[in-house]
Amino acid sequence: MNIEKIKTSAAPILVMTEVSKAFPGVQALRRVNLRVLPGEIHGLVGKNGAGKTTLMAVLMGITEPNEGTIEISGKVFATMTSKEAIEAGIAYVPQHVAMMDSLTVAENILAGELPKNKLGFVDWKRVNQEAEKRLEQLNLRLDVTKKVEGLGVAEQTMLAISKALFGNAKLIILDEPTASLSRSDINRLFDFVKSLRDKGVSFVYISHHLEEVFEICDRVTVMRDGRIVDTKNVKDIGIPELIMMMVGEGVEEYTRESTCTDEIVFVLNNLTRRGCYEDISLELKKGEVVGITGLQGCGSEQLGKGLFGLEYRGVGEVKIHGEEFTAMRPIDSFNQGLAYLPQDRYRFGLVGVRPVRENVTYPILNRLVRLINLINRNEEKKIVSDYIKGLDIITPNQEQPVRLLSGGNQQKVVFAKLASTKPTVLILHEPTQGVDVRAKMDIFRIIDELAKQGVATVVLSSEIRELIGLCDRILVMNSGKLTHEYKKGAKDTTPENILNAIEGGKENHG
Amino acid sequence: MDKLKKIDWMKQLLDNFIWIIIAIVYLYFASNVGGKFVTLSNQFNILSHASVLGILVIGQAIVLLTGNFDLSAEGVLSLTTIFAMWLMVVPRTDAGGAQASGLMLNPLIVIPIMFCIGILSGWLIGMMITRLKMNNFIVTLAMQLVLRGIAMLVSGGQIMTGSPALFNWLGGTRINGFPVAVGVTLIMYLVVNYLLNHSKFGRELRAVGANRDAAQASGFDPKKTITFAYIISGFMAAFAGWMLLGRLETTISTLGQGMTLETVAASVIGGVSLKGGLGSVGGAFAGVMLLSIIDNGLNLMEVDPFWVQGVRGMIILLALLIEAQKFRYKPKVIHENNEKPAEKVSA
Amino acid sequence: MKTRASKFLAIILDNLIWILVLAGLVIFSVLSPSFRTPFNLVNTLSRSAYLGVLVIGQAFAMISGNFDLSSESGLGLTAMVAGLFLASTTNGGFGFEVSPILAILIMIAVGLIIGFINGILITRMRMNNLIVTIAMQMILRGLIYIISPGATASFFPKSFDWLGGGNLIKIPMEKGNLAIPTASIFIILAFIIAHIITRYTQFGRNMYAVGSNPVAAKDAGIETDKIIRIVYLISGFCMAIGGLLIAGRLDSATPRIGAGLIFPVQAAAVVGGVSLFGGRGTMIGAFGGLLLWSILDSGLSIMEVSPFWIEASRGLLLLFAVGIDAIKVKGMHQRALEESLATTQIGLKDNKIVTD
Amino acid sequence: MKKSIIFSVIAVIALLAVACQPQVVTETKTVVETKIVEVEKKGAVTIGYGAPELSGGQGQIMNGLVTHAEEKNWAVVTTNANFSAENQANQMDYFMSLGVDAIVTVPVDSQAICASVAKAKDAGIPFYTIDRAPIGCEVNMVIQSDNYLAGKQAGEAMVELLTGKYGEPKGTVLELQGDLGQNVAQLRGGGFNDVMKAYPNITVISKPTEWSADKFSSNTLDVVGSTAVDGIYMHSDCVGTTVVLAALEQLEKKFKSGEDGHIFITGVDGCKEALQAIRDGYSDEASSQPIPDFGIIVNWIQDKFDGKDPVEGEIVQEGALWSPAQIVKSDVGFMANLSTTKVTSANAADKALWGNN
Repeated sequence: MNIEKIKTSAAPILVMTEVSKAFPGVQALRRVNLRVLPGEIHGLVGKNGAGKTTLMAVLMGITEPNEGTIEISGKVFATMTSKEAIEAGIAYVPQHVAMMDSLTVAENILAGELPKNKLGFVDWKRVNQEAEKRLEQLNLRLDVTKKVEGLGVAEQTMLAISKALFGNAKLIILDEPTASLSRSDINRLFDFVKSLRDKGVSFVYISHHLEEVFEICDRVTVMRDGRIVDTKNVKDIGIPELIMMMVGEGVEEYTRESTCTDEIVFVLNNLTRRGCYEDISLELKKGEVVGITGLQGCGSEQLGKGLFGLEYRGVGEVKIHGEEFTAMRPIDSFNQGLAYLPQDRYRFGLVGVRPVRENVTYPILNRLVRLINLINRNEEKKIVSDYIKGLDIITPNQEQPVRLLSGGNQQKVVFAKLASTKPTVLILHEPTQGVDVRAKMDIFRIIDELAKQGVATVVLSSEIRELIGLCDRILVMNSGKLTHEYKKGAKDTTPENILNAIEGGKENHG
Repeated sequence: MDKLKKIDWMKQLLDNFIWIIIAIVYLYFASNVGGKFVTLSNQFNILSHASVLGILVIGQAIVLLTGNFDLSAEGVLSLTTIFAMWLMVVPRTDAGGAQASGLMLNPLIVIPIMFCIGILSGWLIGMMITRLKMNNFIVTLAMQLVLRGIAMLVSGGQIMTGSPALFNWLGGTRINGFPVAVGVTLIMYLVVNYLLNHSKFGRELRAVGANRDAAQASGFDPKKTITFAYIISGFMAAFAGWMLLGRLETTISTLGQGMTLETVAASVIGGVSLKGGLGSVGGAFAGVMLLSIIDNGLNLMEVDPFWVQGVRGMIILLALLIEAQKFRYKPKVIHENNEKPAEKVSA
Repeated sequence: MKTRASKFLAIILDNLIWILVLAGLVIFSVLSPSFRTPFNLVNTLSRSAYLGVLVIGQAFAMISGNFDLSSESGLGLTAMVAGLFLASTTNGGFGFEVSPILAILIMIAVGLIIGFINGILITRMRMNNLIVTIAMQMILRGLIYIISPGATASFFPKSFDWLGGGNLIKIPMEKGNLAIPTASIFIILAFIIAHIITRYTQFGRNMYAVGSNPVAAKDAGIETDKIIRIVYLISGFCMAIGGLLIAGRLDSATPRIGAGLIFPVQAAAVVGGVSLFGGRGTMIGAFGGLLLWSILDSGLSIMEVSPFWIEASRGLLLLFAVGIDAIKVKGMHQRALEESLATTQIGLKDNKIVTD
Repeated sequence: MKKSIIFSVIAVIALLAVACQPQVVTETKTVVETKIVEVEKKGAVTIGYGAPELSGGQGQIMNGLVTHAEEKNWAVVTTNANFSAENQANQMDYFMSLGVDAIVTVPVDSQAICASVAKAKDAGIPFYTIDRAPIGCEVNMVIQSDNYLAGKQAGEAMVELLTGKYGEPKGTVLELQGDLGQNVAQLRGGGFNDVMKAYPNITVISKPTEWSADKFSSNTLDVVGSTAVDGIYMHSDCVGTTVVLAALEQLEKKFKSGEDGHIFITGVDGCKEALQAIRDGYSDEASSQPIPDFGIIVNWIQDKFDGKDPVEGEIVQEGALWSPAQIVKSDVGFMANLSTTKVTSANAADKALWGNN
């Protein structure tokens, strides 16, 4: 407690007051208040879509808040450009590192501030020395003359972190920094971060790995549905408490009757892809809904894409209705009865500028085509209007470009598209991400409806509470392996246990 | 909803500004050039100028819909005409002209060969772009150079004259004053426009152009689509070659220089987006008409011909500007959930 | 194994240009005695000096991930403007007969204006750089015909021609004396300066950063748009210098000057290893591209290869270059993937490594 | 980085090494080699010929020169600038590096050629232009057909025809000009329009075509399609004839002479197509150039080698179509203007006309 007092007495380096941000159809941030003190490592936790990323985007000046103010070490901003943010001393190490691949490590480190000789020309000797010197402090050994494109993922991430650390930043945002680091790298990083903390640098540390949060953070703020639930001193709480805050009270409680039959329709047998997943074995019954959850980068995303044929699938056996599933391209997957709902619907789900009608019927055009591949418009219109009614998609008409619909309705359009292919197996990746509460409920109903029709569904999601309501089984994926299984209704099927399993996975594979 | 209507109207304006411009320009010339301009035969001239470019534009627009460029068309046009002549015409005795093959093939055989050349080059380009992931702009630019080079080799850089009447039927003949070429072009546009709006391929084109990843995830094969688009473009170029050669009865390897850019311009003016996925072949034709009217009008006004190219360039740039603005204009999104951010925040 | 092979390939590909240059030199020297005359060799560069300057401009644009296809007309326009100001009315000028210095300043001003407009349209109006510069190419060519109109302006003061057509020194040789053209020395200097700018100045490196990854560049606090605008200004400047060289060389400015030059410019840059994908390539490489181009040019013409073959071969060379570029980038992705997978512990029983 | 620098250095060194080689003919047996060897053995003359392009008459101009030169058993090295003044400048350099004894060229651009002329003067190589004269610099000699005369002939013919039609010289004439950047086009236009000036009732509509077939066509379609035109005069009937006739046919205005609605056609060059059209009665006049005869330049080149200069005055050669020709000393050097032949239905079949063989 007294520590708390001391900290608060010091002037906070960052104060965000009443910050709100709305995206089409989603209220991403709702009156967020956040204070970060100098010389603290401030954990920021919450499920996907809880608003962490948006909050940080606002802080970085990438997205403008609708309301609220940001105060950085005394300077108050209503809105700010990313340049201003950087000048104010904020540095961001993103989840997906953006680097200048074709340039050397040294240049990436010193980009924009290369040491020059008295003639004002870049002094390459000093560039490399300087870069090496800086990496030394991090006791990180890299060949600074190597091009970044020649580095591995782990090295690139560490380089990105180092870059931010070098940027004379006062407040460094680490977004899932350890996602692709080995345990020893993590320790090195943490030591360095702590040493900087003691020098007075502040960090915002975003992570799904709660035990890491407890390992390194001084205080932790929990977000849910775009709100700040609470900010606690880590000494005062434990993992279960934190998890309860993350998962929240049963706001969006939903449960469904199992429609699981005992006819096996979908079989995975030791499916393995280097660097992504291994020995994935799974049997799905007609009408069964199975959830797969895990940390980011646990391999579930690649599993979904691999099965659908958007990426390389790896080796192993896949069967639908006992027949070998050979599809290598999405179109074949559709034809062989497997449909996939991508997480990033703007990139993979929808053709934004084209109307709802076209988006729904893309995969089934072959069925609608009459002589010399002319499309039967009437039949098409009928199918689409059926889905618009059935899924109650809110759109002025069929010709509305989908990018003008709200998030929820866009998602429904994607569902309509998938459903129209009459799939045997449906793979849903974060189906409720970026949609509002009401649309969520609709989507659950749609999934239930499809299951009733006998579709075997796999839900890849980090929304544990939703999964519990939705799924007959929940599988936990850790570093590419399925490690735990929780049955519907079993008494050990609780958010806490599942989250522990997810966390627990970390030590098993370190 | 009322708002929505306004937005649509705004969009309509942006999409169809071309027709308004055409009207204005036409009236301007009609009033300033006077009688000469509005004669029936001159209307036919405007159309017949538009016909060759128009055919090329069909191909260009289709490629643009997939979000790519095709700068090779004029090369195809020149090569096909030269090669056709080489196959058809009687070899000359004097040293002045180009030497023909002496095969003196029947046009009915030659025309399909022309189409094959166009299709082949289209296929090659498609392969280079989709398989080797080469930059479409540069590939097609280089292809243009190669094709012209071959055309020069075949013709020795010479003018080739005297294509047979049967061959000239498409480009040359007029049925009581009305050029066959124009008729064919118009029909072509009606058909292609209908097909692109009602066929699966049309959907594919636009889907791939607008969002390649989503198109793939929706079960299309972007590589195939793009390649096929280029094949069509190649075919159209060959067809245009047939038409132009029919009109001139003469060809030279430099034939059609600068046409490709006009086709891009015409398409863009006609509302085809350079980012792919939006626009229609019909609109593109409007673009062609505009250019053709301007050429003809300025020509009859006895404007210094050197101005014509400059004026063209300005018009094209204007079109591009408007196109760019079209993408900046963000229509409003419908919110069906008007929940207040404030409500049910736990204090 | 596979990795090492692809690395080796990469090294070869990176220096391919110099291998080609040497090969070209040797082959033509063996085949044609008139190719290896000192006179021809010293002129090889001066002939393509104006091309070289455009290559520099193009390389700047491409390194920053853009294109400038307007340069060929830009060169024509600047040359024509200078011509009109320099030449007497009888020789197709305005008859101002201004001093060469002033004329050169005017050219540079014109070039900068062109570059400025390109830059604004691309960064402020967010227009496609390819299409903007192509349209600009048409407009400028039109402009040339409008101002000239259609006629040639010629007969400039010797001092104006000195850079493009003059000689620096004359070395007495047994058979007449060997004159070293100013242009051939100038172009080498120009490339050295360009190399210094791209390699040793903050701006140059920022340019690479922008071309390599605009997002990362922004994160590093680099004003990408500003960089691009400056790049186009430089390209405009190069047009003017190119115009100066060619006008001096011909001692006149014809309306057709530079038409179709964009092909060799692109080819030389790309063959020299400047990537179409931005962020890759050096001025030295581009210089190699220029060398190769002019060697082929003079070699083939001296050996009386049909000009039509030369035309076709240019196109093929360009295709070849673009192909190599594509392969390079592909191989780069492959290597990166292999290295990232090398560390993984997961799914080792799957030994396939697939890039998309 | 480093590697490429090293490489580049190597390349440059190689370049110098090659440059410093003594310039002797090695024994490697390639086409070029042998050719030059034998030329030198014969101790004969090598001429460099630079064609601006090879379409239409240019091919024949080249052949004419080559044949004349071979009669003297000289070697001719030919190049083609392909419409580009820059290329031509380069090719002139090649000739000088080849060390030819004389350069004959058809300038792409009459003014731009002067830079090369100056260089040749420094290198002490005599410089001749045929078919087109330079503007603004002096060469050893120019042989060209009298383009002004050609235009004049076409103009006079047009006047006759119009008078024949209306009884008095009046009407509208479409002039399809060439590339106004070249003095050829200027002269052909000048000769024609000077004739026309005398007849105020004749209106001339002039359209530049830069010699492009497409523009010949579109201009004909536009003008003839929209205004009543009595005659067409084209600066080059090589490019124009078929195109214009095709255009007229499309406008349904293609009639033989004598039929009413016939549009009079006159032109310069006298290409195969033009003569054919005259024989068929679609065209009326062509001012035929003595294209193959430009080759007679070799005689004066020979004189030059013998140290003789051309003499001013009229030269006549029996039976030659180009005769009589005027040799005049002009500011661009000695100029031999070979007269053009006025071809009408009367003499269109004459075998002596270059278009007929």
